[in-house]
Amino acid sequence: MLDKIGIAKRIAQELQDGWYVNLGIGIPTLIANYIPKGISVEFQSENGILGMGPFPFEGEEDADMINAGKQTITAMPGASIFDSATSFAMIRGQHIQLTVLGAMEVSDNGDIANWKIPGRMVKGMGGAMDLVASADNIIVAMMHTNKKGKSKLLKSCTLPLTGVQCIKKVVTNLAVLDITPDGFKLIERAPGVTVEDIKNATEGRLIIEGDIPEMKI
Amino acid sequence: MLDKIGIAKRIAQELQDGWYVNLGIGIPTLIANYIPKGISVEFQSENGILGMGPFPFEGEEDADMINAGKQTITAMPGASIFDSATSFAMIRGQHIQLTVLGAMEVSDNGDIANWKIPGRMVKGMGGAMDLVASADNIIVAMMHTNKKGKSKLLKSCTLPLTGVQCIKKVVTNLAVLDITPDGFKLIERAPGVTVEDIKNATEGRLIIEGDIPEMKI
Amino acid sequence: MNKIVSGAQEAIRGIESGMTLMLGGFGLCGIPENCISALVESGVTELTCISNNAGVDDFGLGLLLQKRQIKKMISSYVGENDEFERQMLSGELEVDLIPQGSLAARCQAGGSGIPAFYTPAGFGTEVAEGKEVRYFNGKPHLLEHALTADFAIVKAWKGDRYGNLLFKGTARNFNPLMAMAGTITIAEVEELVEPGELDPNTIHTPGIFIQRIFQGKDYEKRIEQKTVRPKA
Amino acid sequence: MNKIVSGAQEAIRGIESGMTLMLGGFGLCGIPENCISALVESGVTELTCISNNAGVDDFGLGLLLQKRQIKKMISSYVGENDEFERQMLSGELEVDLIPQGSLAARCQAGGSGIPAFYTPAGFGTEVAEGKEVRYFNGKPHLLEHALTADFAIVKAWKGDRYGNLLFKGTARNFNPLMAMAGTITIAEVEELVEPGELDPNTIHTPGIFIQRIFQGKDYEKRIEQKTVRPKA
Repeated sequence: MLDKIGIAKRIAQELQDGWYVNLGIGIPTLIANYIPKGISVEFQSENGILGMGPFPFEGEEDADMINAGKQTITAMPGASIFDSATSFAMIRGQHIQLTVLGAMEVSDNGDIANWKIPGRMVKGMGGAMDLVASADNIIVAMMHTNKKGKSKLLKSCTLPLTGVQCIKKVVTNLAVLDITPDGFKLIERAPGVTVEDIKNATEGRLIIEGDIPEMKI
Repeated sequence: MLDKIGIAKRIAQELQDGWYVNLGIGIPTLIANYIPKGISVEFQSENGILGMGPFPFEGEEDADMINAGKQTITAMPGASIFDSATSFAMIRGQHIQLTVLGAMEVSDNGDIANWKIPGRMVKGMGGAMDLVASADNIIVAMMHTNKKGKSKLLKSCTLPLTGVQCIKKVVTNLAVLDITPDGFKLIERAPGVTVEDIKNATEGRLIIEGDIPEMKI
Repeated sequence: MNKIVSGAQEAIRGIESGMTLMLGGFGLCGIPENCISALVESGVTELTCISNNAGVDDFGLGLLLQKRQIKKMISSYVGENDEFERQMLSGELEVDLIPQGSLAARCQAGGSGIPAFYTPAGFGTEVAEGKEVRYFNGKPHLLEHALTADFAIVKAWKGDRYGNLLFKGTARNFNPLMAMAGTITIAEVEELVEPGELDPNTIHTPGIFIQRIFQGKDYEKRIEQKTVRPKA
Repeated sequence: MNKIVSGAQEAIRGIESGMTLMLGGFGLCGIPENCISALVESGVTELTCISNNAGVDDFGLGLLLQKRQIKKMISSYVGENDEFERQMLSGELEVDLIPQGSLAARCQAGGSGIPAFYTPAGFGTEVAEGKEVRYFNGKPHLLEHALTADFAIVKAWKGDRYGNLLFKGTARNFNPLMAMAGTITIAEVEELVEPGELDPNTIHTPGIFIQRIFQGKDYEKRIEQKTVRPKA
């Protein structure tokens, strides 16, 4: 089974040289720490920066330099800064090659719910609805089950949706799954996880074809 | 009767302190030479500059600094340069207080035709359709009659339209006229021009109320 | 042209209870601190505030929430803020949540004379309720309308008396978009400079969009999530 | 990231007959001179060219017109150009004339994932023929669709290998908008600089919109209407 860092490491393997990437808050943010050697990617943050670098050194943080998670950041050489309309032009115009975000639920037709739980304080969707409605290549990074042990990979989402039929791939603590017209297609197992474990933790339609390899992290 | 410079001088009297102004090619361009003393206005050119200054001195012209008429220009202190989408955002968003442009025909309900003569080479509307559809305050600067002596102030335009019900005021070599729901309302006569002269040169509905003063140029 | 006013108090003159305001900023980054303070002092109420976020309990728009001066928030993400939550759950505060990219585009459209446009964001979600759906290239889109405001209030780094503005870093965010969309737009800047000091070629907001400008003071520029790495 | 190609010939690789191109520039100001020359040499034909203007007889897009490489022009203002006129009147050349502001907004929309928007420009004129009319706030507007291109070709002043661009003066015009709207966007620049030399805060076109970049040579930068005043 993977921990959050394991999930981030596995998704980092999907990165390709020259890609522009938008990472959501939470597990996705960790991916920046595991970029494969020899490739160059640029990170976008939807408040308005491309070419985000690492966090600043203590004492060098600048209140005017933050990411979409409101964290203090730095800019790499080659970075650019722009207004939020231009930022979402990049997103909506499909200039970003990969978007990774967290989710509360994903359905086997690619719907995602990650912004609202009825009865609880609603904080808002931020940029998530724009990201999922626009991106060609969206990976969800999340735990396979919730804190009560219930599957988050469902036949259909129970929570209010963030976007419909938009998710292409899910990477969880248990598995890598592609979303196909016929449901979740199991691609890889996490180390030490059996196909049976994944079946038990997946409520939505699950396609298992042939031997399912174990991830290499 | 006014010449082109006279028309420009008369329209210049309409300028108010703090206004942003877009001047079309031809007579309108001349207005910049006759800004009333003590007021400050800024000229916009729709290719993408605000704060246009006078033409450059010989030898100082810069191929990268032109106006919408493709003439070499200079920038005043306080000028700004932007792309053409931002430029038309200013126009469409009604941030420009006055637009002055030439016309082939104006009708008594405020329609304007100034871009196309059937059977002749069509050069295009450039920014004229955006300007007339958007601006709140549009003055047409033109001769009252065409080269054949026919009125250019008509009941309805005969040429393909540039915009409908958009012109507020016309300043010609003969008169200043406001466009009202009831037609052209005569406001001022050009020096030496009689109301009768204006009647004879105006095909559209003409409203004459009380004494019509002579322009002060 | 001289758009300089003496300070925040003069800048907000004309803002009345019941009006709609746009306020620039993302989180606490690039927010018009001086004008927010002046609004608190002014006591105007029943405001509709269009702002990507709603501040924190004791800073930014949170200050106006504390005084119950806001009737409605139009935002993409809120609730770093207990008082906000309390007012929302009790029904004292109306909240209209809008996808962030749509919010940005709607402000820009409002300033650009584009009354409406189609965007894919929100299709199939509750954001789509009551909105026209239309397919382009086989993909569903929602019709979204422009947003404008009686007053837009933005914060810039540098500005001149023509109203030309330069923002710093990611404090740019929504500021240039909202600057376009106010019937009256107020800019507070960290530094007023002489006309010509800002390179015309790299001005972010041309002065035409700004009606009032002043040099603010005592900027706190609070950091919401300080994140650092250890020195090597 | 390194998007640098050796020159115009390599930059235009993949441009084939029948494709749609966007070309930046206003008049002869800010046009991609090097790429236009390379397109003439390449011999591609049946091009649809989206460009605000169509050059003059012996410069700019006029060079492609002379060789009859253009099937259709999509522009707001044309005809500083005898050969253009001849081809248009003879029916050899299709011409689609679009209001300049709509052209700019349609390119920007194309690059921004906005498939369509409403604008007042052209209502009641022949531009409105076949277009949906819709009233907003009592005012009629036309539905206009986004424009995109197989290749967009822009000319900038400075650029770096990430594709970040800075334009100079009014040579900016349509360039940043078209840069957003190409499936592949080529930037030719007067000067390639090292990453970091361009201030991230004042970059006009973020590199994400650019796929290929090179330093052009022998820029003529012809002036169409030289207008000067006498020295005092």
